[in-house]
Amino acid sequence: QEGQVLKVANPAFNQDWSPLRGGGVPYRWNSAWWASPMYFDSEGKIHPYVFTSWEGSPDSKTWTFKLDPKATFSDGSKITSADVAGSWNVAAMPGTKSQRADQVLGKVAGFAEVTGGSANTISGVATPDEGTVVVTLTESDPIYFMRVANHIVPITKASQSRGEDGNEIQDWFTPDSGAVYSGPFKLTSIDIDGGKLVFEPNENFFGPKPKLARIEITSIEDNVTATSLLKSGEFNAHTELVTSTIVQDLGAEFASGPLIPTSQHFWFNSKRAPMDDPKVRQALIMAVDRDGLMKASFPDGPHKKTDQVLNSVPGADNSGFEPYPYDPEGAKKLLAESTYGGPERLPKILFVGISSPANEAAAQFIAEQWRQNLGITAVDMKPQQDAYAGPDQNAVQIFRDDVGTRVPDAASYLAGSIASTSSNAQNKLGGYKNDKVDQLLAEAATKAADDPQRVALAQEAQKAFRDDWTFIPWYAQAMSRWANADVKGIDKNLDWQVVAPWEITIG
Amino acid sequence: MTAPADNKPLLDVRGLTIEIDTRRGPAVIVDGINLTVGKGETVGVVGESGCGKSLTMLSLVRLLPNKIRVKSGTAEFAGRDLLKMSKSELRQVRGGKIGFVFQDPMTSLNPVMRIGDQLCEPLIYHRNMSKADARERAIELLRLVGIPGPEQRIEAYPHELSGGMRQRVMIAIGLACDPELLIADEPTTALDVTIQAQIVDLVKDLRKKLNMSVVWITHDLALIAGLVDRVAVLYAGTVVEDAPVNELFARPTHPYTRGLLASIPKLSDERASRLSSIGGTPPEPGRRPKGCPFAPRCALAESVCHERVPVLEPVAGSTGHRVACFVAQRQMMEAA
Amino acid sequence: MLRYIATRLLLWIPSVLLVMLAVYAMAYYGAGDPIKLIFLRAPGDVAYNPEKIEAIRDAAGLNRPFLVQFGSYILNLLQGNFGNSLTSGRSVWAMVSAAAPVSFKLGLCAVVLTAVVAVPLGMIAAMNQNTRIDYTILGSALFLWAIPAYVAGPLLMVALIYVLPGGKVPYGWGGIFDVRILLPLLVLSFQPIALIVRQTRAAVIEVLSEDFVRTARAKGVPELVVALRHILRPVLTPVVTQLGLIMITIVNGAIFVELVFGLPGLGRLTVSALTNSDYPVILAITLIGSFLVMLSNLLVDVLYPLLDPRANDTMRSR
Amino acid sequence: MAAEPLIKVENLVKHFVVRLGAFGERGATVYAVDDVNFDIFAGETLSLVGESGCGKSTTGFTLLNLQKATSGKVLFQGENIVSLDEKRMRPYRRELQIVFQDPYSTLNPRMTIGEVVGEPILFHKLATKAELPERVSRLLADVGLPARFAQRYPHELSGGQRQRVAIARALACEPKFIVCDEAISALDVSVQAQIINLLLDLQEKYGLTYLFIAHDLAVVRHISTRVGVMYLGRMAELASREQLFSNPLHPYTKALLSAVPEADPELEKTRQRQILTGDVPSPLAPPAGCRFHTRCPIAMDKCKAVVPEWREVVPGHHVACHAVEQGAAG
Amino acid sequence: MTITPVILSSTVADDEPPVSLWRDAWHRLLRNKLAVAGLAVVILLAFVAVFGPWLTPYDFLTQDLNARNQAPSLAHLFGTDDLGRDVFSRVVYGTRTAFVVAIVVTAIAVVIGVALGAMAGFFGGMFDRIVMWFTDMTMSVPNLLLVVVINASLKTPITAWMEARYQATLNPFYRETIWVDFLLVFGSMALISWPPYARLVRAQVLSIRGRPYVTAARALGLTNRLILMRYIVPNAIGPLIVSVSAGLGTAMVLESAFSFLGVGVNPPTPSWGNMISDGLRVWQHYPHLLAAPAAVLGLATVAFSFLGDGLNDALNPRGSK
Ligand SMILES: Nc1ncnc2c1ncn2[C@@H]1O[C@H](COP(=O)(O)OP(=O)(O)OP(=O)(O)O)[C@@H](O)[C@H]1O
Ligand SMILES: Nc1ncnc2c1ncn2[C@@H]1O[C@H](COP(=O)(O)OP(=O)(O)OP(=O)(O)O)[C@@H](O)[C@H]1O
Ligand SMILES: [Mg+2]
Ligand SMILES: [Mg+2]
Repeated sequence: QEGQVLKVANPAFNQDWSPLRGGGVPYRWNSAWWASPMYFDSEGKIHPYVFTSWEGSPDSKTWTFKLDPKATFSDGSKITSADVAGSWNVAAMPGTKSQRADQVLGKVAGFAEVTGGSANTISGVATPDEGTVVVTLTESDPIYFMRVANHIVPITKASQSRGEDGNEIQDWFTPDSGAVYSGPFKLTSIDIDGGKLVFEPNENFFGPKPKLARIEITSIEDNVTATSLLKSGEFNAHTELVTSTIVQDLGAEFASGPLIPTSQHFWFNSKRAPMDDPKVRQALIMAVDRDGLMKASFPDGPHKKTDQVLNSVPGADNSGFEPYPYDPEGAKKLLAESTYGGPERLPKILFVGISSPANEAAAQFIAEQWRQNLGITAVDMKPQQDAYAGPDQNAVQIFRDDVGTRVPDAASYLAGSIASTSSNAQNKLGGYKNDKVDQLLAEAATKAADDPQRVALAQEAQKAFRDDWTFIPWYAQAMSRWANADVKGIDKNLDWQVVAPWEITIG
Repeated sequence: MTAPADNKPLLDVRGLTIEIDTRRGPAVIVDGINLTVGKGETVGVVGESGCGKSLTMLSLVRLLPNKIRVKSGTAEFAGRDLLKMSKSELRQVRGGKIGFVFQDPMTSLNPVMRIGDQLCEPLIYHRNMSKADARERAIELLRLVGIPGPEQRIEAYPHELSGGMRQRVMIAIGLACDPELLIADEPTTALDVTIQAQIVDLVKDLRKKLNMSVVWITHDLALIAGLVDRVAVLYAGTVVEDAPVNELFARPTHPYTRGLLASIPKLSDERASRLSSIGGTPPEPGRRPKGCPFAPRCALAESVCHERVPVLEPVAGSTGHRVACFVAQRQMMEAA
Repeated sequence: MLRYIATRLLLWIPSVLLVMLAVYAMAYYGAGDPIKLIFLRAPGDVAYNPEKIEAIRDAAGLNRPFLVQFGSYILNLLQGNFGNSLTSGRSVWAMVSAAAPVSFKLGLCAVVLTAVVAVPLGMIAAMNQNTRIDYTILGSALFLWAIPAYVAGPLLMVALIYVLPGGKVPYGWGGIFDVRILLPLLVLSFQPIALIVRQTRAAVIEVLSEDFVRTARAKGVPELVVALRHILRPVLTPVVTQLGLIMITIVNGAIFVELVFGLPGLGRLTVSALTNSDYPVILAITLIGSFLVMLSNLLVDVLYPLLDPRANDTMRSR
Repeated sequence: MAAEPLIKVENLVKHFVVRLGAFGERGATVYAVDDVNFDIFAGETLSLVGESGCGKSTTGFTLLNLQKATSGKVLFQGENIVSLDEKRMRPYRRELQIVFQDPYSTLNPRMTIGEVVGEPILFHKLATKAELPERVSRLLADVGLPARFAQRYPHELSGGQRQRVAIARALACEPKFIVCDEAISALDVSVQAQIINLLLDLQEKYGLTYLFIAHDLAVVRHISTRVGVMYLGRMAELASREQLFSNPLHPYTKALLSAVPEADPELEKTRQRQILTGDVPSPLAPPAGCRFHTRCPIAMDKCKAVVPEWREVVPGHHVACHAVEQGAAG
Repeated sequence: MTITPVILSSTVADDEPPVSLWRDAWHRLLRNKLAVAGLAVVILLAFVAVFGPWLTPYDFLTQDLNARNQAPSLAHLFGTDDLGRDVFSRVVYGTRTAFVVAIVVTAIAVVIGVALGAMAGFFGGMFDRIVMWFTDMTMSVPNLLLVVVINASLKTPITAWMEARYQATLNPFYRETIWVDFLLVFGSMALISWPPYARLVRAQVLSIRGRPYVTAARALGLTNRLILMRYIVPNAIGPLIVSVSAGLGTAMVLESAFSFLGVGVNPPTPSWGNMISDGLRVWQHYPHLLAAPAAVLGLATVAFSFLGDGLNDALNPRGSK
């Protein structure tokens, strides 16, 4: 099977392909050209990669990682602990604008100083020798090792990615800059203005030999065009194709994939009238038939309806979360009992984040349910979040957004979505704070990964959150292959990465 | 110069009737005109303003404006009916065999083209001249019609010329290809007498050299007197009198013609004495009276004039003099 | 004439500065914060860390007062430095200088195509007013007119996939002499063609009733020459104006066509810069756009007196 | 003759800059009107005659400030109107009217004749809306057009009819002064006579003043009080009608008069015309000295060099000719 | 002597009504079949825009998830959409949106454009320079940015104000935020779409103001305003009418382009534009979702064009019909 080329359509005209950005569309292809410390497979099992072993101190505050001595960059040079530390340091720099470095390094001592601009290196990362990295955390974290098992901060050659001043070097990752790569493929050409990247196998890759001869990524913003090109076989895969007819267009296989610890909901800003009235919130939730919601938005999958926040992490099943009932009559009564006394005086409700066809369908469905069941007519929906989101914006009642985690762990999932410290709680839930939730999650965080208490506490926290009635649950996200049926070995994991890019074959 | 032997006229218009669409339906503007022009002959056409002179001439080259069309009649030119010619034949005739000088030079010249280019066109398309030759000839033509500084003026736009110059450019265009027939519609109204004389000489000259025939529409009876062989007097879309020029001035027969001649101011007139003019206004197309169209304004009109339409009849006692008037006919007959 | 052109060029400088000030102000006060957007637009698990955002803003100099920022931007600009994109950090000059030629070529080709197709069709229609030819041309033009580019593009694209052997879809940019350009060019020209056909037709009908057309015919000039020399010239003023406007629209961003056919032009860049509030990029695009507007309008204005000598006085400084 | 002229033209100059060459790269100046002086007295008819292109229309235009004069003055009621801008000129517009030489092009193709004629009446509030149709019909009747023509568009008229519409439009303003630029050239003699009668009647009744530009010397002779002869942008001779026709002084005037045709074929055949020979100069490059010298039968050396002075050789008789100066005593 | 009397066309009843250009144009327009058809469609659409919501068989909002994406049938003339809503009802309601957009945007733009363009062309000189300078400047402002910014900065306060009014009065009018969308998005669209009209009109005026009939009008002492209104505009109007009738269609299309960028009419309010952009995503499976709104939009633009071309022909008294 020599000479196979994987042609990928990319839905954005990305101007920035730095692997250190930790987000955006380019991030989805990080595993193709970069190695990570460890990685999860699609079942959520952890695998060594650059790091062959990881070990926490008894208090889980100090972690020691050993590097694979065979690990090399594409020029044959050895991957050393300095490269790991350097990559982490540069990712933490504010100028690098990494979107998720916090998830990997947030608890590492000295990270806040770097990211806040007052230091250049993370003091909590030590490299006692070439093959060892020792990380000191500010608090106990029994699952810290899982947090590095992703491509959020891939391992780059520190001398290339990081400049004298500690900042990322512009365009360091391009072939023109002589960049070396740690992943199975290396970037051989990049035409940002034309929107095209080409990858070829890295002959010095320290893992299995890649089977593809080339990967080509081309920007095709238009979904109809992309669909046509995929259908015609001119392209094989897509970075992320979300259309309402994807199954009809390209087959169920194309969109299929494992569920990942990410879920999508409509979050209520409980600081805003009328959401400040719990009865109104309850009424609004109970007036929505969530089966219908799913039917209106993803009738053919691949996503699954969900009732709760947690999803595809240990403890998500049988969590004890009682689904919100669909009870129009009850809802009506609640609304009448509320301070507003009925739909008439209810302030207008504004949805934001209604930016894709499925979002639109869901929001319209909800609005229509409210109209029919509660008599509410004043509902607005806007696609853009920026003008409304953020701590300083207070005009919005409902945000559509997803929450999730990069580790298969319920406590960290909830910590990132409903704990008062999370960005979700602060920005989308309007500064939501439930002391019980916070306290339960804090306690869970200290438990070991395999401690059943960890899961149980998290489940408790979720139940406590339920009683606040501040979201309309929507769906649990599946990580689609977004590849034609003849593309094999392109399974993706909770890190939204192709698990084993070297396995990809066509036909 | 005598007329050619075969005696067949170059242009023979018979029963030409022109009709216009009005809101109230079609109305006749030109009503069965007969007009012949022999080879080398110059025919003057005079008549009251709005009687259909221009439209008649336009109809000959099939350039009537929208809504106006020839209803019936023939117009044979050198044996071929202009009104039935094919488009390509017609193109050969227009500008080549028949030169045309339009009445309103300002609007008839293309405002966005230099006059030289406009003048070169017939030369290029009928004489197959090269651009340079055509330009030479154009300068020559401008000089012939008396435009000073033709080398420079050839690059002028129409709006940069005086009224008379524009008119002379029109004349030059009409004469460009040495046509067999020149139809000139009030070509010298804007020219001073010296230039007018020059143009008249030029036309006479060409007529002699090329045996060119000319139809000269004008109101300037004085000018006609020295230029044409024959005069047709039009009134309300019909020819009311048709006579050799001397004959017409010596014995104007139709009351309208007489009225016209009487209206000419003489150089010897006193200032501010009232000029005589024909009272009343001519009938409009579609609102013609039943009988002779001139009858309502005619001092001599009798009852028959209001009943029937007179046709052109030879005037007794003269050759080639015809008139369409019951009263005049009778008087002539009585006199004879 | 030269002086006129020079004055226009000189006058353009203050105008473009004003426009840029306005755009800068709009981006600064009106649009979203580009740095915040980087974190807000991403999925929910992205860390929104206010201190970090402030640090980034500080480093990028975005926390300085508005006028200081604008002033330093202009100063840099005067030294030929367009700055870097706030989102990607790339050199704005590199981004824009790659995209502008694509748009420019596209616009030029579309305008030429439009002119070559539409003007003759419009004339033919007018010269056969109210005949079957007229109805056919006008009907087709209206048909094209009724299909907006963003509908025609995808439809044709998909249709071609089924028609062309091997699924060779005309996607991407291969220069102006590449066959792939044909379809986008067509789609881009549909509506302009329709507009110009109608415009030309309307103007020609007007001119046809002028006496000088009659004169031309009386000269026995072939009908084609009558059309080209006598009728076309006076008609061209509105048509050229319209063509200039079309050119501007296309170059300033044939957004849909660029997106659908994957043409890396200014439209695509504009959309991404706008969604990211990446204002150094927006400003650079504005600058180019403004220059183009000025140039195209200047060209059209210089053409007027040639097309219509009676409009001469505009050129004369009084 | 009344002492105070209605209009006083002093050193009026009008030059045009034209562009030559395919792209208008070369410029040239047309000396259309060059230092012209004359007075027009209230109630008189001053006729301007002269070779075509000699600047008569331009004189008319600049006189009324419809084209900006290059220099010089036109005093009307003591005000130099050529220096006025459009706005300050407006009050004078109604009183100073013009009938254009090319009537068709001066008629708005999208206005009916009724509107054309009615517009100034309404605008200058010379009648109420109710009186308007009546007024328009009367004006049309005055110029020999049926009232129904009010509903026609200019393109539906014949050349002569258009010209009469233009006259009616000027008369509609009830002006004091009218420039008649070849106003009756396209009319048949009968209608022409009718119009001339009308003009004379109006003059008599309302003391109208005309600047009458024409080529038909018979008409000029009939209608004018005084006649000016122009040659190539300059005034050659100006005298009372009797003077000019009986005793022309300038050689150009003489040539002009000799060229007048007579409406009599017999006479025409025998008439002796004085043919002008020599180069016809172009206003783009007018000759130095006397502009007529290239064609003048009695040109002297002096004529080639010195511009003849505009002199009143006999009271009321102005002429610009070296030869006349010498012989004026005789 | 034989006299063959020629029968002259008989005199027809006297005294036609007095004509003016506009009345005349109206008559000519009525004789132009295509224009009349266009006019009929426009009137029909206007009627639908006003009374549409009372004419439809279904409510344009009511969803039926059991009847999603149905093909046209007797029950649903244009089928149903992805939420099971009746497309016919939505198209009918969308007429309102389309009309308000088309008319508001075009009207504002044309008024500004014609006024400035005509004056610039007519007065020339410094005034022309300034206006054209200003026009060029306006054309240089990125349209999208302006619309996005206006939308982002003004919409929230206005909506908030309207909501406050509602709370105070309970007048449902203040809940129709669609007006805010129109006001802002299309107001700002209009503010940037006048320059083409200005340039077009100026070009026409430049060529017309040198014509002798304008000089003649000046000689009559007419005011500049009158000259502009009666001499220049009527003669310059041909290309403008074409452009305006095109602009009406363009505005409708632009509206959908803006909903693509998220600043247009927000769901669930239907507009032809957002229905088309939704339909485009699924047209290969549910062609009716694209065909219905696109056909109506097409019909409307064609109708405007017929009317425009017809009007243009009609306003030319020298025209052939
Ligand atoms: N397009 C038209 N529509 C309606 N009537 C017209 C049209 N053209 C000419 N007429 C009318 O037809 C008649 C004849 O016009 P024509 O131009 O032939 O007159 P003419 O004899 O040349 O007059 P003149 O000496 O004044 O030029 C006139 O009464 C005129 O009003
Ligand atoms: N707009 C213009 N641009 C350039 N030259 C012009 C312009 N108008 C007139 N001229 C020139 O000025 C000169 C005088 O023209 P004018 O129209 O005054 O002549 P005129 O005496 O009225 O002649 P005619 O009797 O032929 O009408 C001519 O040479 C003419 O070419
Ligand atoms: Mg005529
Ligand atoms: Mg003149």
